[in-house]
Amino acid sequence: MDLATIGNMLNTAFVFSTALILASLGGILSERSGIVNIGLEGLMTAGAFAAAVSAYHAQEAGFGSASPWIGLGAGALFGVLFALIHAVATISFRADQVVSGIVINFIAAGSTLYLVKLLFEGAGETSLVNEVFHKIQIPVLSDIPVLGEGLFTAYPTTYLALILVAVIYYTLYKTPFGLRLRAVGEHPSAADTVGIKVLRMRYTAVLLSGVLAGLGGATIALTTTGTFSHNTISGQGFIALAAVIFGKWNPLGALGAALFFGFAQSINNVLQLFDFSSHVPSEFIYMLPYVLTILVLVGAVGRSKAPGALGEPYFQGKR
Amino acid sequence: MDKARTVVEMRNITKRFPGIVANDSVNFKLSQGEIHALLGENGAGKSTLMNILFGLYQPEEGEIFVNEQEVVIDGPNKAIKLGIGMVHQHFKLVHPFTVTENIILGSEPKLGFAVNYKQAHKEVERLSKQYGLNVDPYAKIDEISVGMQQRVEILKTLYRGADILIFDEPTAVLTPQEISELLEIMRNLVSQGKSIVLITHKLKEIMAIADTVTIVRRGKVIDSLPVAGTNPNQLAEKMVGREVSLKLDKKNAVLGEPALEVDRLVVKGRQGLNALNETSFVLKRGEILGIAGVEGNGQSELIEALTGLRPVSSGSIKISNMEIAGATPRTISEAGISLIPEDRHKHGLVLDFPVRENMVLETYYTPQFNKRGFMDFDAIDKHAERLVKEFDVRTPSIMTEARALSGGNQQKAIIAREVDKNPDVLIAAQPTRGLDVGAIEFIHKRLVEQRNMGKAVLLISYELEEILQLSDRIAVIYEGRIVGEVNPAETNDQELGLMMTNYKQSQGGPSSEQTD
Amino acid sequence: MNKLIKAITGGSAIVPIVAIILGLLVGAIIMLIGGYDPILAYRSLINKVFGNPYDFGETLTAITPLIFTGLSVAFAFRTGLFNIGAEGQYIMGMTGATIIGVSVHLPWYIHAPLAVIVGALFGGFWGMIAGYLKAARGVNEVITTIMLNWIALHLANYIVNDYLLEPGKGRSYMIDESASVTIGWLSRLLEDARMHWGMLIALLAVVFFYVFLWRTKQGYELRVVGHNPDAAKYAGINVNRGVVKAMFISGVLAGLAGVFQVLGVFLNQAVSASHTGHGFDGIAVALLGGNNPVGVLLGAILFGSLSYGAAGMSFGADVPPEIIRIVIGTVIFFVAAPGIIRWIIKRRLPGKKSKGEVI
Amino acid sequence: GAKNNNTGGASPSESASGDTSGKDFKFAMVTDVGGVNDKSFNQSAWEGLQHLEKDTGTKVKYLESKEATNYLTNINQFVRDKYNLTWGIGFLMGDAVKEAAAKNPDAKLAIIDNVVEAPNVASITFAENEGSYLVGVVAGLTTKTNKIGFVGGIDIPVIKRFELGFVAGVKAVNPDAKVIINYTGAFDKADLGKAAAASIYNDGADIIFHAAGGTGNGVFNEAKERLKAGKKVWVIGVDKDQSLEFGDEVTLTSMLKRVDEAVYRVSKEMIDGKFPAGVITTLGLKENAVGLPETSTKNVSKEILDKVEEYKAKIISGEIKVPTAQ
Ligand SMILES: Nc1ncnc2c1ncn2[C@@H]1O[C@H](COP(=O)(O)OP(=O)(O)OP(=O)(O)O)[C@@H](O)[C@H]1O
Ligand SMILES: Nc1ncnc2c1ncn2[C@@H]1O[C@H](COP(=O)(O)OP(=O)(O)OP(=O)(O)O)[C@@H](O)[C@H]1O
Ligand SMILES: [Mg+2]
Ligand SMILES: [Mg+2]
Repeated sequence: MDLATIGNMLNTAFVFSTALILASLGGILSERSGIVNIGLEGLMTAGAFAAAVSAYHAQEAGFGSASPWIGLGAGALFGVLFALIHAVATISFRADQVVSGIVINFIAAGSTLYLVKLLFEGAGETSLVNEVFHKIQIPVLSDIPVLGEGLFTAYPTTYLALILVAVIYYTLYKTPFGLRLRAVGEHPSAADTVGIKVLRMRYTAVLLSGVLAGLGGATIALTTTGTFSHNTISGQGFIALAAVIFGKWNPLGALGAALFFGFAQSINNVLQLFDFSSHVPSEFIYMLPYVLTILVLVGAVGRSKAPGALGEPYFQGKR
Repeated sequence: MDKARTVVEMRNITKRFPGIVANDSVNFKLSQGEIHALLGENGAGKSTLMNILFGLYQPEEGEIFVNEQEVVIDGPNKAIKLGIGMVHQHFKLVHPFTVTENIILGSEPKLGFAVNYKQAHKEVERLSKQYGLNVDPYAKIDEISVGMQQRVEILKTLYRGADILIFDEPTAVLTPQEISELLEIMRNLVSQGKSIVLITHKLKEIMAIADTVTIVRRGKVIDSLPVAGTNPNQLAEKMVGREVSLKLDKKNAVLGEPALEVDRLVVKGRQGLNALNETSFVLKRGEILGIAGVEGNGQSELIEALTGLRPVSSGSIKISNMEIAGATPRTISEAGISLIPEDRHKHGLVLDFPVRENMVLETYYTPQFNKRGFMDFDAIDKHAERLVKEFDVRTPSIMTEARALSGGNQQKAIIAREVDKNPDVLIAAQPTRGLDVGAIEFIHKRLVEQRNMGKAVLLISYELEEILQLSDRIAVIYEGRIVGEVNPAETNDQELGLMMTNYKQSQGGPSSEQTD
Repeated sequence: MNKLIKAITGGSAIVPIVAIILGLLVGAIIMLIGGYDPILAYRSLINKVFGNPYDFGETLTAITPLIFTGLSVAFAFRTGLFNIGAEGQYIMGMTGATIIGVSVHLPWYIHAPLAVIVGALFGGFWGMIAGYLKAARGVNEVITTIMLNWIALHLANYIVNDYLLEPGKGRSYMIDESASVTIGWLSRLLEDARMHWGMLIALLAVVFFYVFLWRTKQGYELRVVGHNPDAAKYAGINVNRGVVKAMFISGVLAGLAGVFQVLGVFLNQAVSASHTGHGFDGIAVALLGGNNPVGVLLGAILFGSLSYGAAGMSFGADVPPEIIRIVIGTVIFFVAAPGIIRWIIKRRLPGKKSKGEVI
Repeated sequence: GAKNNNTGGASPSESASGDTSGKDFKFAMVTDVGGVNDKSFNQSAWEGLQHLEKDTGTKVKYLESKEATNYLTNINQFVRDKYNLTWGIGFLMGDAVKEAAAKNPDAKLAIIDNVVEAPNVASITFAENEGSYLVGVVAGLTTKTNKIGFVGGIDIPVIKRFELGFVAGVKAVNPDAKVIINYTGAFDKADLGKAAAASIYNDGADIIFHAAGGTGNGVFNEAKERLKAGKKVWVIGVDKDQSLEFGDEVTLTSMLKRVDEAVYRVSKEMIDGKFPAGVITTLGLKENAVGLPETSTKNVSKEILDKVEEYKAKIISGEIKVPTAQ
């Protein structure tokens, strides 16, 4: 395997990873505040849907290369909308958080497809968006061997995701907001007794997770598929959730986990370039990313500790 | 002292919870510069009243005045603004955070967008010095002792500029040394102009430090009087509504065969270091052996090793001559060890299960309760009903979830279960933590009763008073070793306290062992 | 009625009933927005489910796997585990049944039971992997079960493709007649709907769930492990073994769903590009049923009927069937957040004093 | 009023005149989980029926299957509702069509891409290998790098026919060219298609032929992206003339598979009373059911297209035997 291949693998890995990074950041914010977010899949679905639809309409209305950005914004917005359902149910009405997340997945899957059918005259898929994101090369840096191809030739959304990792890491660990957010997820009544508005923090976190997961879904529609259909999002939300846990609820950890998943995915394409791959049943190649993930989990990570109050509704006077 | 100003006045406070009036038209007055004790049984409504003052609960009726101004305290934020701080019964600390992070949480000094940790650390250090609290601002809560955690709680209130401090059962979790240090800190605080409400079940502390005491029973104020003119027996009686014997009558011990022999036991602790270092002792039938020691000197590991929850590195544990070191919890339980665990919620009960299922936690599989793999609920119910009656466990029914029982009754349920197993050795770890005098009396009687029946009782407690009162013999544990053995009749808490910190007579001085 | 449901599920019937009504209402509103006729749609749905013997029978066929996967997820929940892997265990169940159904030849009284048992064991084994990894290595079962779902999909395809494939068919050979568990007379009675013994077994599984968990020693142990592993350890219960056992049983239940799809419905196993969704739907069913066996049964009936009826809506009223997922989602939502329903009821019936909120 | 999502959408080609003898007929089709708007196979079939509706005034309808258990129940929905002809669209429908046909001897059914031997079923298969051979010829003669890619959906007999025909075509004209084969394992996952295409192009290929349904959309997306970045690569589309959807800049040509024609024709025969019940029809180059679209002239040179015609004639005459799945 030569260096160029490794560069290409990295590049493909980033394409897969971008959405996972964004969504898992969303998962981290929500879960750090104490709200389980198994609805990432649904939030991504909502984001992908809104992105495909609005980018398409923006493109038709002549917004040109601004269209994917409009799509991205719409994706975030739609993600928030669904996250709001989750927030109201779990925070205000103290519904079981897992249940609510599953409901989000259900409603997102059903309603987006329904809307697609309404908006596109019965079609099960949105029309193709031609104005999608394109990879940009960072001058100079993209000439570095391996890394240039692997890292510095990427979609703007990939850079956005990486920047957000840094921003969220900084926010969580360096700012008062982050300190408070983590406190709320670890020990809400401790936060409450020092005057932090627990419910408001949780709302903020869950809505932000809608933004991020929505962005994650949107990147898939705006970089790889160019459309939205019933399985544009099929399992990525769950993989992102795995990345949250795998990454120990830490943005950098989740980044690593997401890149790992992306890398494992790209390996199977690279393997198929080699002649020996025709002797390996293709099913084993498809399995590879998932098997690798389990092996890494078993070998390296071990027990990860969730935020202390994850999954527990909070109300004043709770003991 | 001249006529002190009233800093807090609560008038006719009523607070109802479903099915209970937690505060019934309560009047309460706190004067500037005083330590005001609040005394009452479990569930009397003390915490509720103070939670109202701190804005955690809203009363249905009544008014609150702070510094002679009528106020509505609609949340902790408001209370903090009014200069009220509270150290809660269950600490409100975020464990993965550092001391500083916990203290500044909610009112962080800023530098641009970021928290200004440098300034924060400095401020924490300054306050810590000013009030003699001696905390390490950089330590994680997980890594510091309970006493230190409490000081962090105190610092939290001071950092927010509180003048009125509420302590909810602050000594329930402390060692004797820590308690005397805390009392010192409280005196210090008062001398610097603070006013303090102290909730406690320990009459001795009230006598030692409080100026005024208000007694609450079933949500009602029974009396409020200066401490100077009263005595413990009078207080206990007012509180429970009947006479309570604070002294335990205990016949002399009739010693029998050795029931538990621990020989050069070595056990690794959580960090992988040896938590028990060749610990040896012998426990005979018919005696109560008290293990005295500062928390964290191997007591938890000892309990876990004795019950099979922690692997044994070397050494031996024998029960009536049967080696049980490294055996499974079940083998050990069947060999005749029962445990009243330290943490009743963690090890003692399945809170989501009804009482009846909790009553057979270790015996569910025996032929008595199990027929060919099926639970015999008729037998289980009968058994549970009997225990509930015999041990006066106050529960609406045996089908009630354990979670709904008060702490005292949860503890009684556990004791009922463990004693009923008819063990040779009964290990009681912190059996009365957080319980009121009435409940303590009940439990102490039961332990002595077991000993009188010829059982061996191992009492592990951080409360010297309890150890001194119950034990026939006291072994002091320090850094995983038994460093001395004393006769309770011939010692006092001063001497014990020094042994526990392993200070030879020559050393002395304030303890500093916590700050490493 | 309310009393009966209360007795069975330990909860009030008001919340689920109001939740279902609200769910259908939300569905109707969305249909109206889309320009469809909700009354016609629901009439078509009901017609599809109850309109004739065939569709009624097929509705039962649709409900059956959901009972199993719902029980599977609920069982794991009850023992403190979140099994997202019912999907993979379902696939492995199919595979085990197919292997036996296709590649061995035995008299029916051995063949069919053997196929059922092997399929169930396959599912159980697949669940056990996640249980073992959790017990031995502390790996979160949520991640492993997600990964195992995908591995199962591809592994099953490999087994079918390389060992069981009927050339040119894209699926395994048909299973032997002797391995099938179809009920011929019932199918004939119901106009050739695909009826099979799995439906009866599903009901038995409901009973098993209840008896095992609340009446047996092992069930007691698993519940202690689920609710308080520390107490379990102290009580002498092997927590790790409990976790493995719980995942095994959960996997067996999900596996049985797959087993009966093969032995009773398809009579073969197709190479499949994606998940069927039965396992994921099992999560919804479990939640709908409050992780309670009878609740799961009722939840599966509701879920299965609505899903099957959706095709009728599509046929009779041209409504996109996706609407039904919105309805189901909404129903679960309201079941899960009873606070909202109480709030609504309180607004509606201010005279009636609502009982204090449980906290 | 209520929208009808099953109708509408005009068919562009041919006139709307035709006879109106279809008025009393009801035709239906059942898709697999792909749905009728998959931009290839199912959509093509539905266009065929819509076209028929337009021409003859017949009633047409479809149901999408949500999962495999629905295949049979959906078909039965139509059969029980006395539809004159019910189509099972796609290989996966085989068993369901067979079952329905056996249980309802009076009903008429038809299936695409699979063979169901029953007296009341018309089976339509395509010689995809023949058409793929021709696009293989185009690819073999067009490649500049001597590396060509093939992206398949799932490794099943139908898709294998595409692969084998394509490779044979390439080798026939360019024995040195290497064909990289990648099966993505899915027909509806554009992201997998895109990643597969990326690694193949990265490896130096300049043309990719996809037979992967919706997954293939990803192949086009990757090609378009490379084009934007200034790297010229080609895609050969499948089933329909995909240059119409994805543009001429990246679409070299497409391997047409006229499912719409087949559906239209057989349905029409039913109206005319000539339904080929029990007959297995294989549609290949001879029937013009597979092949290249007219738009190919835009990107494929005259010489190459002549070569294609040459090979086409040889295949039709039987001089060349195109390999098919084992
Ligand atoms: N959050 C709550 N929900 C319902 N009831 C409550 C709640 N908090 C307190 N109560 C009730 O109010 C009564 C008073 O409780 P409170 O905690 O004030 O007692 P306490 O005097 O502090 O007892 P202890 O000495 O055990 O701490 C309790 O008996 C309990 O029944
Ligand atoms: N969340 C709650 N909901 C309803 N009742 C409660 C709740 N928490 C406590 N109670 C009631 O409060 C009463 C006393 O409980 P409480 O926790 O104050 O006991 P306690 O003796 O203070 O225990 P501990 O000292 O261990 O905290 C119990 O009778 C219980 O029914
Ligand atoms: Mg208490
Ligand atoms: Mg209290």
